[in-house]
Amino acid sequence: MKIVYVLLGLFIIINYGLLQAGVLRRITARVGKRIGVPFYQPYIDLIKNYAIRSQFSHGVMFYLGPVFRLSGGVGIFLFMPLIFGNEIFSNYSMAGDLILIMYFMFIGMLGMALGAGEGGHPYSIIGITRGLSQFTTVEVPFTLAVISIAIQYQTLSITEIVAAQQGGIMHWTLMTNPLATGAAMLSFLGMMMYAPFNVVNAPQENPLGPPTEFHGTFLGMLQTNRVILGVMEAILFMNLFFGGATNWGILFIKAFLIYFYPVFVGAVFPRYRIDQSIRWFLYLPTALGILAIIFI
Amino acid sequence: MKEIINNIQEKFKISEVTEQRENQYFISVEKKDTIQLVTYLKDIEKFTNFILLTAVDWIEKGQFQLTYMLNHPSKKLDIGVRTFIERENATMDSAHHLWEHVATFQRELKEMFGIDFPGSPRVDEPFLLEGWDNIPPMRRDFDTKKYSEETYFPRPGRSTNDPAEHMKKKLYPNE
Amino acid sequence: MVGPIYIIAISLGTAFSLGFFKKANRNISFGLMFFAMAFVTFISGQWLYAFLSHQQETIQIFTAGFKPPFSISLQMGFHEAVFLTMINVLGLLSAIYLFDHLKEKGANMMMVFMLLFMGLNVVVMTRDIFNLFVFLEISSITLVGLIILEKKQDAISSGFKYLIASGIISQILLIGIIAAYYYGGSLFINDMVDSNLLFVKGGSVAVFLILIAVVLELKPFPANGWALDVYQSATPGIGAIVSGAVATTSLFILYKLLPIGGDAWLLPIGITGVISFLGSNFLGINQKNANRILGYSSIGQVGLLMIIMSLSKDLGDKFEFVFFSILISHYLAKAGLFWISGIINKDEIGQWNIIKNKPGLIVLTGVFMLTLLGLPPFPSFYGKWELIMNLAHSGNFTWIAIILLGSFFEAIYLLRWFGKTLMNNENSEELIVKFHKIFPAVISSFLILMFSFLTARWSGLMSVKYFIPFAIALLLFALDFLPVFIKNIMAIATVSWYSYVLIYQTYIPENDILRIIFGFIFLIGAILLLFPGFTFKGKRRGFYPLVILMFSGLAGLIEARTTFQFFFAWEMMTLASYLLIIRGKNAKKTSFSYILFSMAGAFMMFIGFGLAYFETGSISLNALADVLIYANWVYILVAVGFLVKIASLGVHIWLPDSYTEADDDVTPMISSILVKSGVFGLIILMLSMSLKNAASSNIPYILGWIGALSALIGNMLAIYQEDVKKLVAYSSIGIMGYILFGLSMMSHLGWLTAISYSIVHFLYKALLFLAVAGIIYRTKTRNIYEMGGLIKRMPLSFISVLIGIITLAGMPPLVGFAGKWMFYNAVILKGWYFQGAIVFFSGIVAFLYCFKLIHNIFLGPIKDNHRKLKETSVWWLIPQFVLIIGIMIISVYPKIILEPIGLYLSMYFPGEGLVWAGTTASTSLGYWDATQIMMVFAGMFGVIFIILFLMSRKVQVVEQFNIVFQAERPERPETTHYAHNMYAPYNKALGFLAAPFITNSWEFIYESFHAIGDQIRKFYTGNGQTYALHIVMYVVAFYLFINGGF
Amino acid sequence: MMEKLNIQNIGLTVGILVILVGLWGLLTQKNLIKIVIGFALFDTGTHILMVSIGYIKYRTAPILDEAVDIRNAAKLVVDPIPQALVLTAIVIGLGITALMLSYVLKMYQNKKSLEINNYKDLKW
Amino acid sequence: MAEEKNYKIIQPDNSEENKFLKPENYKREVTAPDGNTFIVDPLNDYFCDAKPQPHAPNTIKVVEKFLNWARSQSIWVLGFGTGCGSIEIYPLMTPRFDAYRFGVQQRPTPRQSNLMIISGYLSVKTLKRAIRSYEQMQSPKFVMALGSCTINGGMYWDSYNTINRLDHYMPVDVYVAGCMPRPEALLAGFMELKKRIREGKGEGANQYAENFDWYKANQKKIIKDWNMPDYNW
Repeated sequence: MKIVYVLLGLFIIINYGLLQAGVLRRITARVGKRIGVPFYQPYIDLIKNYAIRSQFSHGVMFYLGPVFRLSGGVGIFLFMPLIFGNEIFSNYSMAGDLILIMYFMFIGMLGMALGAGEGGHPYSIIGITRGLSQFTTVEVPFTLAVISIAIQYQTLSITEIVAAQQGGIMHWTLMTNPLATGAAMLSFLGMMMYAPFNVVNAPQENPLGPPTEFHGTFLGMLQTNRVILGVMEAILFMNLFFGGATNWGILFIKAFLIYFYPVFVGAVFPRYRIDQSIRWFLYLPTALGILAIIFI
Repeated sequence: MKEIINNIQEKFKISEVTEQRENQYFISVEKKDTIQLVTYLKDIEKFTNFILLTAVDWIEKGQFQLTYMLNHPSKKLDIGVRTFIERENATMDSAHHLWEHVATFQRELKEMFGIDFPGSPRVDEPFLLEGWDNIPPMRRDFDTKKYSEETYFPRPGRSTNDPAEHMKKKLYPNE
Repeated sequence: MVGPIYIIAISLGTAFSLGFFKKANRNISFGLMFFAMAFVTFISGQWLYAFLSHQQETIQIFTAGFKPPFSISLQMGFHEAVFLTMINVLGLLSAIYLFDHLKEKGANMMMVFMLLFMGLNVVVMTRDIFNLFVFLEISSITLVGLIILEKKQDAISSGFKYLIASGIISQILLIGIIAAYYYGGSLFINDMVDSNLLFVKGGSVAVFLILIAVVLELKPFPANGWALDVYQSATPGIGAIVSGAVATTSLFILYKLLPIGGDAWLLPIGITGVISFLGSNFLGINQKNANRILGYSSIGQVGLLMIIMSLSKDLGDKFEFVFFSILISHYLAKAGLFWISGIINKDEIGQWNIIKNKPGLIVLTGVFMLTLLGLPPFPSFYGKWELIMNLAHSGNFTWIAIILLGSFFEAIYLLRWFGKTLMNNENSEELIVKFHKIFPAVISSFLILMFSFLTARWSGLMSVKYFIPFAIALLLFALDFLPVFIKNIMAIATVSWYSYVLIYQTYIPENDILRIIFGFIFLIGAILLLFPGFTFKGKRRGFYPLVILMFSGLAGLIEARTTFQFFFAWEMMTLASYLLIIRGKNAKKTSFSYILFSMAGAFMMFIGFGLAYFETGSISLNALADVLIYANWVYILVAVGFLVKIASLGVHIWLPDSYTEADDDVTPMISSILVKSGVFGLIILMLSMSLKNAASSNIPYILGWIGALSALIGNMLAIYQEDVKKLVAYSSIGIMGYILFGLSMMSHLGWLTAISYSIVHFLYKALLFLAVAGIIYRTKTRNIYEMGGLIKRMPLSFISVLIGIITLAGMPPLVGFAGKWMFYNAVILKGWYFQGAIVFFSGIVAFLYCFKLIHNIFLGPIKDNHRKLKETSVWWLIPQFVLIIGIMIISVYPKIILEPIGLYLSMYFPGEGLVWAGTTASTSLGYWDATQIMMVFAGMFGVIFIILFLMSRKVQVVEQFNIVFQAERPERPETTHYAHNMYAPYNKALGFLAAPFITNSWEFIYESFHAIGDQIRKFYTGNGQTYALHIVMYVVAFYLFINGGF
Repeated sequence: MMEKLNIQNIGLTVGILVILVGLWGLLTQKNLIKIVIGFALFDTGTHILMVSIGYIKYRTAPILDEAVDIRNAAKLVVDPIPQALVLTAIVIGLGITALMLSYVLKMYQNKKSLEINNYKDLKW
Repeated sequence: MAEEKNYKIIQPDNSEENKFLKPENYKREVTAPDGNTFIVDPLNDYFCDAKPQPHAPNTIKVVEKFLNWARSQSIWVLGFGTGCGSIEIYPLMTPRFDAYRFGVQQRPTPRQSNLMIISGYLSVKTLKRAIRSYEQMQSPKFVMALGSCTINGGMYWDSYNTINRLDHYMPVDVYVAGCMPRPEALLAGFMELKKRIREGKGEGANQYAENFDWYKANQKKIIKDWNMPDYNW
């Protein structure tokens, strides 16, 4: 029975993510005074990619890489409680806590890295090395923030963290621990890999980075993962810092707003070089994280 | 400028001096003196800027004419050194040791005219004509139209007009 | 019994009768001399036997029928017998060694040779001081005579210096004797002792002159340039005599005459010894000439023995044991080294690699050098242990520090020398070893081994079972001619038997979780890691005995219940692993730094144990818990020893190169097993000290920081490595820092993390190194950028590495995540947030090198020369897959290891641990259900895979260069593989963290030592006169010191 | 003053002076032969010292002949032990000096030099 | 560490087919780590030498129609500029023309692109790259050709080095005439292309696969140093 609910949740999340992506692209277009794609464009792209007729593979890991990647994304979904107080949409969150989710993100990265690696394109590997390098420091402020809220709530269970934030906006971590929220939200920019931190797959200088060789179904899976992962990371931050959600409506709104924030920043800022962005996360965001631990 | 020409004439056997403009001269020398003269111009007369190296196919004479264009940056003077080389098995001494980018021009001449510059770096590498197995296309005995028609599937029905005539006819059909 | 007087009679008689022989009869004359010496040796041996079997009392022999002081008297007691036997055995062996010399030079030289030993014998026996002087003169004249007969040019000038110096010394002695007679009225030593000469008016001057002469005879630093020149220039055979017989005799003179000075002289003698010991060993560091090094070492050792003599009161009844075990070690080993030096006949130690192809000579050299260093199982080890422990017992920590410092200096040059001996030999010069030259060295090494056993028994510290591994190692050594395959089977069988006995029969019934775990890691791991040995061809000489020694050392660590057993096992393991590492082709330099750091660490540990013994008076390991006053010191000192082994930040520089240069199947052994000895030691230490001891509770905090920084720097360095083994090696530093951090948290969860991580690290690090080694086995290169695309050729190795790095990186669902999860909980519960964040950061940095490892080896385009590679040998794969199975089992069901460890730990840490409900583990912070995660992940992965498979069944498999290359055609795999200097941007951003400042600072220290030594030794000008001046100045300074002039 | 000026004290003083002269020669002279001479002086000084120590006022040499009655010998002769010792010491000193000289000979044969500074091949 | 050469170049014979072989592509005798030697042929060993296969459309008409609609609504253009037309493509993405409205996007890699725009004259050298990129795109794939140069050679009709008819080398779906066509014309071309795709006529990839030999022969007539297996996967 659980599986049915999980699949239902997954279905909702994918659809929500696709719509959100379309809307956000449209908003970004409006920032550039364009009309932009139709809001259903992500659906079409996805369908088209799954409908590509011919495919090739560089080898086993190339074939399995997208599977790993998607497993990573879906895994985060599976272990994340979506709606607070709702048994149905708590997924498999009883199997693990925040730490599990943090480390589950790596599975997807590993899959991507292996798949792209076997693809054999040098630009893929350049992208991967950049992504991993940037990721090392992106995680630092986030970790500090997580430690900070773990101290604050004396728990690592996401459900309990959400529970502790119930009762109005003043109970949100955003209000009770603004430093940690600040640190985490800055590292969120890096996680979502929009500008200024999108040198990983910088299309102009380095065609797409890691997924250069992926096409058709493989690409479709990567896109699916991107949709799920983006939404789930937004939901993770919502759960940790913005009071969670008690029903789907709040979830959609909060997730949208959280997701909107890196897109907005990305639409406005130019891109960092990779060594700049590696270092950037060790300055202000890490400082905030340290303060968050000191002043908890 | 005159002074320089005089200096040159004292030291080299100049067969012809043409004044193109007040600050642009062309002088002709024999093949064997050419590189020497160019070196002299660069080192003594300070024509330190190499502009181009080009060739003209004098098929009737059976000769290529090479022109080395040099520039004096501070005095704003140009000088062109011309020389004739045999068309058959055309070879010329390389001047890449004077300016590195001469090699590029020499590469091009090798590709387009088939003039060899022994010792010039990468002189055998084509810029454009990968896999070319005909005579070099810039030689005048190469019939490009015929080659194109034979090779590139001309689309039937295409007609070629003189643009001026054609536009006149189109725009003012009555005149 | 033959009276000792016959020693003189026979020697003299033979010596003079030798003169009658013609040149033609040299064989006969040599035979006669040899027979005489053998008989003399027999006499002394017979007496020694008599004394040893307690049948004999000390006897006095009166010449001329009068009692002393009216006539010369000889004494034959136990000590005399020992020394005589030593001297005469050396004489006999020297005679054999110098066989062709003596024959060539004829009866003259034989005569001088015999007289020299006769003189030494009498010097030992006599109780009359003037007689002593006379025979001392006779022996030095004969010695110089031997040198002049050598007719070596530089030996002659050094002999002249020797003559001047010994002339001055003998005159001083003579004046002293006269004065003693004048003031004391007797030349009989016993009377002199009894008469308290010191308190007679003017007697102190006499005593001073006599004793200073004796001290000068011992060639104290710095008034010893003359002796060093003789050591350097004389034929090594004579050097052996000087170092073995003459120095021993001089020591005995000091021993005999020291009572004249009484207690007041003990300290000056000790200080003289200290200056000699430290000074000459320090200067030895910079030496390159083999014989001169031996000279320095000889003088150093004599200094040590002088120290021991001066500390005889503190040592109490252990004095004889300590003194003789060190003396005999030195005497045998130094003589042996001189003999080997004579065989090799090369001045520069850099040229000693000529013996590279002579395993026998290498073994002999190794035995002698390690004996000098006091490593187990050689006799000096026990001597040093007793020395340090007894000094500690009486609180003489200054002396301990000095002795260990000097020993460390000695270790530096001896080990560097040993390393040079094993250097690759380019010139193909063939070394001819004559039987009569090697025979004495062989005998002496046998004697060393015999004494090893005897001293071990005598010390009473060792039970017989400790000799089993040595017996097995010796057996394997004896069977070295067998092919690898058989020896490998034997080694595996041995270790299996060992693990059966230890784990199954001992620990499991005792339910001793800690020992079960480490027994498992050490021994089962050993079995697994021995499998790749089957791939080696040929004989692999010397490998298996060392392996057995190393693993039995590790087993000994687990077994140890006393600090002695622990230290013994520790040193044995260190030694064996050093010798294993040094077998690698280019491992000479790095193994040197390994052993130096290890020895320094071991010495620290030694002092720590001593300090504990001083306070508690017990050598039981459990007694460490009772240390209170010096708890911090003991803790730090002992911990440093362990930190060296686990290569914590600051002392890590030995590790990467050692791992890299060791043999490919040795590397997994050290990296996954040997380093765990440090972890085990820390656990033992912390269990006994940190828990019950509030005094030292702040040290784990420092250790925690060290651990966190090690983790960061180790991982940071790993990502820039291009050598695949080095990469994994640096990652070991990181992981070890992680474990150290966990342990130093001193909480239930921290320890659970650390101990479980030790197991996991063992599994995956062995897995990674085996996989890597298997790949190197095929590709024959260690440069990671020269590999690539091997996934198609070696899919099984790929699986190993993949599993390994997933575990290393701590990704769920594999067991590495368990460590990370518990670690988080532990950090937050403990409150070490910032250290925790650093460790976490380093954990992510680990991704970088994990990816580098798997990508550069397996992914990307395959290189041309690897296109036809085969999967690696099955012997590399078997252990890998056993390890993979292990990882998978505990990944699915981590409870099987975590729960027992948790139960065990709750005995020590009653604080919060893991609570198990079904397969879910939880703490007050969070929860985690490995089994469920694994199932969910597997299900999800399967479903997604099936979806993909259904959607894209028809897939064209393409080749390596079917890539989008900006519409160009890739030309070469080398230019298409993005592998070399992969993390250049990261280096640009954070490369300063990987700057080699630690390596540089250690090198600076090392270089400074050399530079200082280089400056100091300049006062040995080589001028005999200056040396004479040194002697005079030394006497004056000594006098001022004695009389409080300073 | 005069009491101090007995033979024994003179012997002792002379002995010490000779020793010092010898030592001085040994340490300062650069010529090998002179060094040997210095050593010999040192040696001789010691011998003088020894003999002087054994001297007892108004007594004769410890040789049992007509002049010395064997029964009163102990009262008549000087302390015989230093005498015996000095004999031995002279022999040994002679041996050492001879050996030194032979060394000097060898060294001179090798390098044709008697300068001690030229024999510094081995150092450090 | 100095790199040791572990291979030996085998000089090719002077036959016609080796005439344009670069030294990098000579066969090599490579020494494996275990000492065995074998020969590596850079022309063939590095590449997959399978021929392209035509891919049948989905048998269910409705599904195929739906998918064709989706393909027409999501046209990903390979960012590959040739000739003077490439400058006309970029304004397409600006607010003035905003081709995104029609589902047109640019992709930097052929693997993910559906449409290749040949934006002007093609020299033989460029044609080689264009064909490689075209072959690296996955079916279904479309080609749009701009300007008279691609139609009949245009002003380069008698050039020794510029092709005259693109459709002899790759199947072209839509020609946009002009010299150069303006972005508006391109938009019109997109509309036309969409129409063709929706009608199920956008089967250029299959056409290429079916007539592969003919196309390849035409290509090889002028590209003499292809130096890899016929189809560049």
